[in-house]
Amino acid sequence: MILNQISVMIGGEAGAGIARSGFLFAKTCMRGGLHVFGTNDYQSLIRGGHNFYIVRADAEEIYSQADTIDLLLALNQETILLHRNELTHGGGIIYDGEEVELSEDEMGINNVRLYPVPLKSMVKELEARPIMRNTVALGAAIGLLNFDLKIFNGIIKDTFKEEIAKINIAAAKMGFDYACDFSRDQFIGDFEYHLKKTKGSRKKHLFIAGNEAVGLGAIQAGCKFYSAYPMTPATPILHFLAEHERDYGMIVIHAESEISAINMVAGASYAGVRAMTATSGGGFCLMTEGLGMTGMTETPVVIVLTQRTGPSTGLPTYTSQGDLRFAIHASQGEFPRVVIAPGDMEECFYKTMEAFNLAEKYQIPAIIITDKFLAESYSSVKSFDLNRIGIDRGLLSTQLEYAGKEAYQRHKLTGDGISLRIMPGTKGAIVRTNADEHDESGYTTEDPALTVEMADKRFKKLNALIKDLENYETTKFFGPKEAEVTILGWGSTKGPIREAMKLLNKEESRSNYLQILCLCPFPVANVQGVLDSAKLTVVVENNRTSQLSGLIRENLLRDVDHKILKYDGRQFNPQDLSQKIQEVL
Amino acid sequence: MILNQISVMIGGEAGAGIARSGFLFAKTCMRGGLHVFGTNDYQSLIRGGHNFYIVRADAEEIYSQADTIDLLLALNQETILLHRNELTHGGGIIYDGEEVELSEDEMGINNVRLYPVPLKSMVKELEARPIMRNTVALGAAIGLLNFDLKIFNGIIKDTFKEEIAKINIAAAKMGFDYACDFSRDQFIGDFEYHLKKTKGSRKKHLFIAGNEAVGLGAIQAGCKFYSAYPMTPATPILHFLAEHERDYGMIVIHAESEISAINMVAGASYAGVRAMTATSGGGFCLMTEGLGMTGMTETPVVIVLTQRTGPSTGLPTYTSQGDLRFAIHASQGEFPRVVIAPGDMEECFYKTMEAFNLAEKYQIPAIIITDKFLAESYSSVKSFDLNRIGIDRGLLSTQLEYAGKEAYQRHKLTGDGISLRIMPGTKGAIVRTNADEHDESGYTTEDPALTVEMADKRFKKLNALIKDLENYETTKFFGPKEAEVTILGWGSTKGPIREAMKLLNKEESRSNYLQILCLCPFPVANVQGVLDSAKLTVVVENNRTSQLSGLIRENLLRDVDHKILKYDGRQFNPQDLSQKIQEVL
Amino acid sequence: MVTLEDLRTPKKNTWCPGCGNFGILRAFTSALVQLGVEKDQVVIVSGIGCHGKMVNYVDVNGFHGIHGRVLPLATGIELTKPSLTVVGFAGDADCYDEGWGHFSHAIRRNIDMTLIVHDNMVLGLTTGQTTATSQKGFKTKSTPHGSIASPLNPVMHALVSNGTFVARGYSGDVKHLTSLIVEAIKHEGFSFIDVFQPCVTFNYLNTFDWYKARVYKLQEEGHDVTDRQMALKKSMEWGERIPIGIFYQEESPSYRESLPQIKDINLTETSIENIDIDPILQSMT
Amino acid sequence: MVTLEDLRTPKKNTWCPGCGNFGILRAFTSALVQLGVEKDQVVIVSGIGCHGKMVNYVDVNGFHGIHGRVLPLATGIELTKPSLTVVGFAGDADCYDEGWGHFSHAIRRNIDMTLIVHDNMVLGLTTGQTTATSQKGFKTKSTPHGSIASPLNPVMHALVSNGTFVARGYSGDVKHLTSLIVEAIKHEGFSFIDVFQPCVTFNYLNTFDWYKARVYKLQEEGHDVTDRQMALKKSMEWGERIPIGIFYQEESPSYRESLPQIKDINLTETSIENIDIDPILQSMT
Ligand SMILES: Cc1ncc(C[n+]2csc(CCOP(=O)(O)OP(=O)(O)O)c2C)c(N)n1
Ligand SMILES: Cc1ncc(C[n+]2csc(CCOP(=O)(O)OP(=O)(O)O)c2C)c(N)n1
Ligand code: SF4
Ligand code: SF4
Ligand SMILES: [Mg+2]
Ligand SMILES: [Mg+2]
Repeated sequence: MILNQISVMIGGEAGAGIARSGFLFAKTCMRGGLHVFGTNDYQSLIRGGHNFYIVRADAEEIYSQADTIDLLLALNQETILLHRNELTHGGGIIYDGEEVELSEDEMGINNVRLYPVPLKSMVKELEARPIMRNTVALGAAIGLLNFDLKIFNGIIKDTFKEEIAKINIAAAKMGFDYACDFSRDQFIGDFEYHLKKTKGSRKKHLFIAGNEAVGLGAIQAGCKFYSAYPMTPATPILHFLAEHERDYGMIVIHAESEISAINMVAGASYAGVRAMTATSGGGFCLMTEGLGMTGMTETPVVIVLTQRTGPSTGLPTYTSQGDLRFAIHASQGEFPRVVIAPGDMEECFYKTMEAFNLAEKYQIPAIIITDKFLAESYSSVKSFDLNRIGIDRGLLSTQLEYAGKEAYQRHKLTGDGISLRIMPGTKGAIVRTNADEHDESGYTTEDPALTVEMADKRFKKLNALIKDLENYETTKFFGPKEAEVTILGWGSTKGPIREAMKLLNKEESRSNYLQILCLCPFPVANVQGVLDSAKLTVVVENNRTSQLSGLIRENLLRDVDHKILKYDGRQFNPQDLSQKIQEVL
Repeated sequence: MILNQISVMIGGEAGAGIARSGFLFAKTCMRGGLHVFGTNDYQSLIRGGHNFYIVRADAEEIYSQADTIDLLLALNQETILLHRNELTHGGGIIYDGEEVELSEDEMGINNVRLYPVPLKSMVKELEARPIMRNTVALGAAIGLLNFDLKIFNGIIKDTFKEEIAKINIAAAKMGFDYACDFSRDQFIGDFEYHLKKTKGSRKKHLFIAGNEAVGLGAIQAGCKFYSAYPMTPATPILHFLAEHERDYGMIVIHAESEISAINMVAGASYAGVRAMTATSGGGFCLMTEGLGMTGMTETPVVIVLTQRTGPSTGLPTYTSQGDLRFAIHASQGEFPRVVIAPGDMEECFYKTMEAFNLAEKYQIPAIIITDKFLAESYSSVKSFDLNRIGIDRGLLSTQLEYAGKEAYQRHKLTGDGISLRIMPGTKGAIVRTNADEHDESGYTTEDPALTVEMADKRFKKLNALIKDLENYETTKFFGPKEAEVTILGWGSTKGPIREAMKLLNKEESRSNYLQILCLCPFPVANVQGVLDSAKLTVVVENNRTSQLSGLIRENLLRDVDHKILKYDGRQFNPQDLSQKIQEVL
Repeated sequence: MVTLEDLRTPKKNTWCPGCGNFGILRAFTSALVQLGVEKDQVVIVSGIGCHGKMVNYVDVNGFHGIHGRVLPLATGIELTKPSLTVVGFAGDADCYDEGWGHFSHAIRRNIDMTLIVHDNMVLGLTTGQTTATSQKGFKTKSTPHGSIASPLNPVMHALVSNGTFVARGYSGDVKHLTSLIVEAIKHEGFSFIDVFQPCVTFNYLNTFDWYKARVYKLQEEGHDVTDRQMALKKSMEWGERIPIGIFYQEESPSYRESLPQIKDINLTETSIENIDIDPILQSMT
Repeated sequence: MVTLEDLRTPKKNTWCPGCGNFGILRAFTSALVQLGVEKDQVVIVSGIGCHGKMVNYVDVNGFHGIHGRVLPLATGIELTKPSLTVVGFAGDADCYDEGWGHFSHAIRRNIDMTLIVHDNMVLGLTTGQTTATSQKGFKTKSTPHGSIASPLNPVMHALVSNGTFVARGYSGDVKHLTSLIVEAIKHEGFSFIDVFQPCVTFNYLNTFDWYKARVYKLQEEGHDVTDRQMALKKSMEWGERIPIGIFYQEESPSYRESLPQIKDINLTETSIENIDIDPILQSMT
């Protein structure tokens, strides 16, 4: 028996509620005390096509999906045809036996258990909508896995309104009973995988997606203005914040374009509140001019760049890490910025909070760079420590009256380049800023000496920022100090890399891993330190040109030994990745 | 006597015709057989403020302005106050003695000759517009320099309509006579600098600005569609092409925005003609999304990025090289492009022609990166060799009927990644392209394997391009093979660097210089070769972070020894630059 | 002469069953058949959204561009190669939100093309958010408390931008829409058709039933298409009765006709070898 | 209470002598004085162009933004801090070309701000090219053979976008313009004033004389500002007689008023310490 260690896939057409089912199942596992990771794969269409959701649950901590499927909930035949080769030996398929006929033979794989359940008929019997087939299948799965239906029912109750909850509970019970009934002799007895509620209940755990964690981080950081234009995979942040805007005194605007969004956000920040926007590549293109304006006017903003597969519209619903250099160099001219890449859901939360602090302390734009895989995957995480990141608004005065002796100057030249920021509307002060080069008071200038002084002022802030970043986690190191190979990565590859390390380091300490969280300014010393003691280095990236390697070359004047790159729009799978790493050893 | 070697500045308010006067004077020198370089300095305003134009003329070949002024034509007192320290010993000032009172004492510099001319009165006498004071001053200058007024008159006749020409000629004669009259005892005899028509007449020479050379290159290359939105310093290209559109069967559209411009250009190119746009930083921001679309759809376009001082609106009328990295990395995802930086007017012409060839041969976007200094400065150049760059449209069929056996596929996978391009409207073929990832026929795909194949296809073209670039001048080497210092630069610094080299290498071979013309893909081998044999390297750039050094670090894993950076919006001056280089020796 | 069969592509259609887009697809292909054009002489341009998939479903030349940029892209094609029939397909977010900056400009230039907007009053492909044409109070995930802004009236804006062919169709009436598209393509100059296109998945308000109960045909009520003032008045009607059909049409030279250098030629067919720039060079000596 | 003297800045004015912008500057500062506002409670936002220099010449809070983005920038400020008086200054190219995509949207949202467009029908600061409002046939360096497109009528578009305060001024009549600005700032919701602003350097056609001979005041001819249909009709007048004044005005809740979370507060004054996200966290367990 394999207890509390499973990878479940739910697959079917778009519009069939696949993601929702995956979500419910995953949460059930989490409430059962397990670690969970959930990720979805969907196409750029609304109905039809092929969608799937992978839930992995484990008693141990897990960081990503697995390569293989132990239990497949197939809502149509296509799902089985597409994924049968991913099934583990001894894995099973729950499917509608009255709609789809399958023999193990036909399946072409040994040792796969087939568990036909009359999904459609049951839904009919219930007089429910066809979408409820999912719930029946989930119930059957819970039965098959010998798991606890009560937990599932509780989640249903928490998620849906009463009426809908009732019908779902009935549907799940139907599937569950079917599996259990049958089970004594065929279903459960037959299936190796079992789930069991563990003692170490994960009460304090959250099941959260990267996008939600970013949104939550923004709320907690006191973001009061969010403006965006929908763009996959950043849109869920808009939805999340719009849902909560009234409870948190925030303005959320669905703007007419990304150009509008970034400018609204700049206006809000100038007025004195924390402000954010989020988008993906095409929208980020349209924001680049506004980005430069925030750099020039020293207006703190947070921009979330949620990458997807490019170039251009590319694969709108698939993942990529192709925009790193673009984020670092976007907009004309030179000005300091930070580019931060969280690697998991917790970092999405904490780093978003940090991004607001850094943006305000240095009066610069802060870019949080994520991607579809991180942004839309869910995982169970320890509930957030709400005191870990304090609020630091830097040199911002929230006084209603200006008390300075000299006339206020928004862009005053100072030792560290940081000028006092006050809000327009403060009595006794005029707050003037300017996208043209300007003097300390914000008046336009074309004077060469002042131009240099002002550029230097802005770059002094970079020096201060670089120093300050020593107090932040700009890199994280995982694994044994000494190892055969040192893996380098940034962003969402973290999960698969950590999983791959589990595999690699099972017997000996073969690998360690440096996660780079701050890509700009580049944490030269930290990376240098690790590279110096590395035996062999390999960069793992979801792009084609290995942009991180380029940054390492540029910043450290050294090359890495190997690159493992994936640019088909899909995230790395742990096993596959560990094999690729093994190959370079 | 200093013969045929002079630096003349004309200064006054905006709107006073300063640039025009400089242009006329420079052209007079050129027709007199001299080499000429002319550059203007103006603010972002239409009237008032302070403008100046520097004309340098020499019997030898020259590449930029000089650091100092030998003769100042001051149309107001401010000009004298601002520039008196730039005057050489023995230099002179022509000014309106009735309007401005100056003593040599007050001037605070020895040995400066004052040549008061009653400009205003003379214009009154002529009943001409005040702007004619320039022409009077020019006439006086020509007299003072003992130069030939007839040449000037010829240029006036070629430039203006009859009536305006007449009054200008009269005004010039008035100034000229005044200088000559007086001259016997005070003016000419007093002034060391003389100009004299040389035998080696520069009949075949053009007086041309960088922008005009780019525009001419586009016309000669067969560009049939140009769309742009005005933005200094790229606007003159729009003016130049609009002026000639009817003569050359070209469509020139002043679009409603840069977003519109780049998309129009993409449409025109898809339809089958060569197409171009030009802009500066802020407009380029707005084009980045369209740029990515051309990369994805393999639509050849030429984009001229005329840099000015950033970030953001910055100093709209001043120069900079701050957008290099942005040009290389703009737009999400990864796709091949070329970024070419001409360094002088001839290269503006030839490289623009080449850019069209490269864009079409590799079906990629080509970016020509210039800056205000190069784009708006004028120089005398040998008339262009119209046969040097042929037209190579690559794999484009202009047949009216498609003769292929199989159905036409716009994005056919081929050995070198280049697919046959045909024009929509070709009988028997359907030309389908797509900013989404697509299959060979241009239909949307989300398939992982095909995604990889298509990305590889696009990057195969990069390999082919890199190989092909060996046939192009991607770098140029100047100076002795062995030298104490090797200067590295790109773009418009070329002129000042070559002038600085003249100074440095007067006695011994102290410096040589590698100009990098192709910044992306980076000409690794060429640069490597030169760096390998360099004793000491210094990068000269008009930016703050030395973006070229970053590229060298990234591409060659080596650092340069020194950087000389200027980011006050002004170009380098030769003397100053040579001193800075000397300092690092 | 093209047939409906010829226009079909092998690409699987991924619109939701019952989506209003099917009506537009049918009307457009029928219009091409009626017009008797050759399929290789038609170019369609689309934005990004459910509507954008048109390029996958009609076997004519096609450029599936980026979100919001149908008009400039199509403008570049049309001017360069006037012999082509150029038709743009945009979404309401595509054209009235992201791409709004181009709308009045393409119209006032009177570019000789047809623009068909799939106006489902929602962002379809991004899973249902509010657009410029969404009704006040419309609730979506981006405006969970209901849309605050008053909806934009595209027909009025087209009229006010001096549109020379301004129409509205309804994808539930394919025959009528087909005839509109035929007229639009025949029209010399910019032809605009805003098409009511029910999004059966995300627009719970503006459904087929909703439209069926409301739309009526201008041309059946003797509307004078040459009276811009009346067209404006008609375009304001919104409520129990909503007009479809041609609001206004006028003959007026298209942009191209004011450009002597391209008036009657395809620029793609002019040679670019041996262009003589000598006259310009001469002026620079 | 602010005086004209208070509003002056040390910055040297660099507009061309005689430029129509001076009239707008005078009218705006006079309006502020008349309104009796405090100068530190006013924010002006400008685009890039000659008009954009307003931020240098009026000593109130100011954000000299980028070209074409006055409206979203001002929207962000207004919503965040409603106690401020927010006035945007845009150019015709700035607002009707580059920034056209924002115009109808800010209006239909009814953002509580004033937009003043320095409509000189030319790109001034880039040395005189054609804009959206340039007359047909207008010759500039970008259209040496004359502008082809029919000019855009901003007043009509504002009306059609459901503008709640739509006016046109003339910078040659400072007194009248001042009164318009006063009314516009007082108006709750989006106030739009298109101002005829002669560019004495580049617009050879629409000069002070040209306007003087044509403009007449709507309010002197008993125009009913509550009649949108009539306003539309008036806005079409172009020729011998061109109306200035308020075309249309209506009371209608501004965007902010539909947002209960900010209705009567400045978000800038709410504390951001110790925000309690526990309810959301709970929902995720
Ligand atoms: C610049 C940019 N922003 C956002 C998106 C994301 N996006 C894809 S489709 C779409 C809009 C869909 O709405 P609509 O244009 O009305 O088309 P529909 O799907 O309703 O046909 C958006 C915003 C994008 N592709 N590009
Ligand atoms: C994105 C962008 N494109 C172009 C420019 C160049 N530019 C500066 S001012 C200006 C337009 C000026 O015209 P208008 O807005 O009418 O203002 P005016 O000078 O007439 O007051 C332009 C296009 C810019 N600054 N930014
Ligand atoms: S989401 Fe709406 S518009 Fe898109 S295909 Fe489905 S029904 Fe049609
Ligand atoms: S160019 Fe025109 S708008 Fe600009 S300052 Fe001069 S007169 Fe005024
Ligand atoms: Mg839509
Ligand atoms: Mg203007």
